[in-house]
Amino acid sequence: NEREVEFNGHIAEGNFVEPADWMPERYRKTLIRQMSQHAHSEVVGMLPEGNWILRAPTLKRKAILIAKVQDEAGHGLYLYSATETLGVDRENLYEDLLAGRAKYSSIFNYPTLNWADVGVIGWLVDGAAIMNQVPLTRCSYGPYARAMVRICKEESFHQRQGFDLLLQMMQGTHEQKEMVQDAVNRWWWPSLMMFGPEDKDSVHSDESKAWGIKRISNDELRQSFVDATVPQAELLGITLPDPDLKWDENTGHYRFGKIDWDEFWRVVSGDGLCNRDRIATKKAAWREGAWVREAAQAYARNLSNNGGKHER
Amino acid sequence: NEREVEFNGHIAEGNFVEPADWMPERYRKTLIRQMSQHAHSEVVGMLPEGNWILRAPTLKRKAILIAKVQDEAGHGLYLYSATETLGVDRENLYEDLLAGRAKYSSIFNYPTLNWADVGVIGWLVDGAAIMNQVPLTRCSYGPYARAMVRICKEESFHQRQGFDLLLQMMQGTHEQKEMVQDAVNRWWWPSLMMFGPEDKDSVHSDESKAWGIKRISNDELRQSFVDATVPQAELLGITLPDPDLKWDENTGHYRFGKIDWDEFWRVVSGDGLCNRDRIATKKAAWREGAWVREAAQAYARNLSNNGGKHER
Amino acid sequence: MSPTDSDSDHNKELLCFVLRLGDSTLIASQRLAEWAGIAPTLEEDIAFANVALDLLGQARHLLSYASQLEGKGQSEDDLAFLRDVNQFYNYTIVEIPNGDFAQTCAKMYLFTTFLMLLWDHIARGADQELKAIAQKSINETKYHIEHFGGWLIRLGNGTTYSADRLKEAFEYTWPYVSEFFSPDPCISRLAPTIEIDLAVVQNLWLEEISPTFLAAKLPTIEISRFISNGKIGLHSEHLGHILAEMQFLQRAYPGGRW
Amino acid sequence: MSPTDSDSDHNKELLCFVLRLGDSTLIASQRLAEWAGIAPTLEEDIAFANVALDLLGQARHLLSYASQLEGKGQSEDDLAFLRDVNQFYNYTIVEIPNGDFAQTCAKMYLFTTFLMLLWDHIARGADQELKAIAQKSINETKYHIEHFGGWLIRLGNGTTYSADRLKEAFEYTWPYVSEFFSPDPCISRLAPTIEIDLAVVQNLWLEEISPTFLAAKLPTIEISRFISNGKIGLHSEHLGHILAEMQFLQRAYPGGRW
Repeated sequence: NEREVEFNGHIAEGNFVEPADWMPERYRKTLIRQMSQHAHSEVVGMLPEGNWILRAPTLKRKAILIAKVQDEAGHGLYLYSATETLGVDRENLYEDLLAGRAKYSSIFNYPTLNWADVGVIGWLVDGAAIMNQVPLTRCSYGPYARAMVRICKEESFHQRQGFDLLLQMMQGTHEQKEMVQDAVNRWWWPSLMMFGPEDKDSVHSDESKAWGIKRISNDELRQSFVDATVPQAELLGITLPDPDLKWDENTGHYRFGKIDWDEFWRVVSGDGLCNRDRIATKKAAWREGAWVREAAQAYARNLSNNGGKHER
Repeated sequence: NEREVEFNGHIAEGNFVEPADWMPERYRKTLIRQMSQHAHSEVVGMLPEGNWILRAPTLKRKAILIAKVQDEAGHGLYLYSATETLGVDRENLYEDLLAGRAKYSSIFNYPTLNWADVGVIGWLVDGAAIMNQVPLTRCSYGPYARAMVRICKEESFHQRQGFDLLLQMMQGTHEQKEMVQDAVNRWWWPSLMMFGPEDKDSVHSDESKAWGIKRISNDELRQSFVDATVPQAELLGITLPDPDLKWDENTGHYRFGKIDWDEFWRVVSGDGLCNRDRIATKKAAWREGAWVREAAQAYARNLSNNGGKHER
Repeated sequence: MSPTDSDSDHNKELLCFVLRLGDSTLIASQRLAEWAGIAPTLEEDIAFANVALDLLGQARHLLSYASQLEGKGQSEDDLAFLRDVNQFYNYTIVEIPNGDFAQTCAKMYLFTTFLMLLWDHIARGADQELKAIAQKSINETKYHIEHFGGWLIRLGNGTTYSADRLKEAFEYTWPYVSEFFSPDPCISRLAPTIEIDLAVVQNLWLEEISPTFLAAKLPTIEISRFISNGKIGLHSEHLGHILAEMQFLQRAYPGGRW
Repeated sequence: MSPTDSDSDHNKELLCFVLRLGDSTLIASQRLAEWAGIAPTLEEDIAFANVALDLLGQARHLLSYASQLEGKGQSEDDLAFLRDVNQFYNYTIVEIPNGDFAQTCAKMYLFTTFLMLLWDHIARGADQELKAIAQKSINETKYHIEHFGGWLIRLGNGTTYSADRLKEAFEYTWPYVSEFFSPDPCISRLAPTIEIDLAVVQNLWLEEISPTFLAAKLPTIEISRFISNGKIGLHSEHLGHILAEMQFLQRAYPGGRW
């Protein structure tokens, strides 16, 4: 296929693909899947952190957390909009999520159980997300790449705030330090799983690489994350829950223990502690908001029928 | 009317009227109104105290409070049953309550705002209720009188528990003593209002007295309550919020200040702080329980149609 | 009375007023934040968070100022997290349950339109600190009014169902409005620093809401005889539950660094 | 290992088990008490309060015994009101939301039928203190099973609507059952004092519930792959909210007399 060859050449030269450009159907499908999944993750990700807004321990932290959850809604919105440039409809995408036909990041199927979880999500989860997403700022699809630039900037900000929260707590009482350690114990391994299966078990990757959608492999990203995070953990004064974690002089990387891929697949396939609750919460909200959305649509219709004036 | 004369004579001799006996229509109506109002009060009364079950400060107090709220449901049940002996249907009576056609004791339209309120309700509100109800154990209508015997026994028990709760708190921290005083400040005057309008403004009373439904006047009951309560307040070490309260050597009673009857009427007529919430809570519960009651009825019907066996 | 006494008396009234505003904005923000992640649309998730943040920002300024007036070395957090129900002075309307979307919009509209009039008066007053807070808050509050008022109009002119929900929401929230205008020793003693005549404010407020009510097809109702009293520390049963959740960490882990 | 070490190790396992039971009955009671005054009938208000009281009574015996085993001079109240989420060891099923009446009955039926089997085993065990608690609790639990089981049958054979609600309730609550039978270091180390073989218990339990499931027209389902872990202190997000409310007074007013 000549067009496809040309398309691949265009990408290989480092050019962006824009919505009006011709693209192979599989490229489009792959992007829709990945981008909408990313959008869903932002939207579901509001719940575990939202769970602590009402209990934030200071007004400043409450403000930071509300702003963060708001940013996530914003990211969801850009990403849905960017996905819509590929000729799909946001509402349909969202209904795929609610019906269990679309995935979101499995990390949000773990519960937030103490206040330090909010910090650890910023530090580790957002940290891993950034590691995954920075390469996407050079992704071949223009709207996605541009959304990623903005999102990565905000995510770094969130990561620093999370780290700062933990740093504060580590200077606090004995109980607070225990909270931080407890949160790290629970989130460390799931964060490593955020990079997806090991390269040997990973599907989609080759084609995505060729298209510039996926530039760095899961295992490479995971290794970079570990290398970047271990010194931060030392700075914090917490212990990462991996007895096999150690510096390897030869490779210049940290070696780490075996990931429990059974757990990964169990959570991905719907049996994580919060999968049911997350979707149930979003479904209930969507159902209970239906009459509001209908009213807004009806109002907009009436308004345009009446030339911009509502009846009195 | 000969029957009525005979009826009045029967009562005057101190006899009970039983459900099968002939009775004047007004006697029946008066009793239905008073008894169902009493039942409604028990049932609405579960809410202000129920508001603290989940926050009770010790497991022992939590158990006492659950048991008390359960007793109130039990009282509601006896009283509805006793009222049904007058040829009315409990469900209709209850719907009168929900529709705002029937009253309940106005005292339950005040909010419970701190834990000491639970003690003060036991001490003052149950105390006033007992004062009102003990004469009813000698009421001319048998089923009502007998229900009252049992209820008064349990109410005295509740009153002692309430007083004990306050006594404990008064031996506690400064903040706890302040809570008790705050609660007493809020509940004292409404408790005095529980005896109803002053005798000069009271309707129904004369006929009720003749029928042995109301044996002692509002003002007399109120005075007895004040006389009984002031020494208890001293024992507790709290101040009753009435600068005019003082012992009167001549009458052998405590004199007390002017009751704010405007407030009384405002609350009676629906504008107390909790009137709306109380009825809204009960309405929502009744509405949300409808399918359960229907299911139970359908099941009972099926069962009797199938000779006691449900289909498999 | 010595000048110092009079100063400290005035401080007391001002403190009461500043706490009233601080607590009202704080609890309104806390209630709005209950919507996090479950609003009817993503846009509304963002908008509600926006308003919650603005109100929280106002609350922080106000509570910081209150702690300064109080002069006991308490922080904004001490005031937010270590007072119990009867030491909160918010208007009751901000503590009542969110209910559905219509009820939330209704109570927020009623509250923010009133708040705006207070900011206006404060901005013309002589207390410099409070004036600065008011000036910053006026634009925010304008946006809040527009946002919630816009929803009232949309719901009132949307579907029959939404119009009904809106009417129900008003039946529930409206009675709490009378507290805005009921006799208020704290406000009446603010003069001459800040002059607020509640009878005038009531009229201004009724004028302010009237076009929106008309556009939302809401009946104009008389100020209710029902009077709530959160502003003097006598609350509904709802506030205790809000505080139990909001204050948990500070209560459970005293002396922590957050 | 010296005899004393072994004793203290055994104590630790026993403590873990007693806390598990104490926390499970406590939280189950707390959740049931949320129904106070709002059950579908007055009779059910009474019945739910009854069960809540029984469970609370059991919890008090168990937590008192736990504090004795712990030997740190803590009271039942210290254990109930001063531990945070990760120190609670209840089965997750008791902390999930009540939902509607069907969901409450479903989770309570699933929990109490399992609890009964634990009581049975404890009653045949060698720990005298726990044995006494079990013997007292067995009759209570029998009544609870009958009560909630009776409702399952009524709802399953009532109206189409009630049967649907019941099925939905089971879809939501059933996955939490697998925690009863998942590997359990605490239970496995109780032998020989108390011998509980969870594989046996699982079969007994499935037999126990099967006639009621049949009568309630509920499909028999396989034990889910989903595994919650409240019993080892890893909870759902719900427990934190329960504790914030439950512990408020003790946290806010330390050193009080109640």
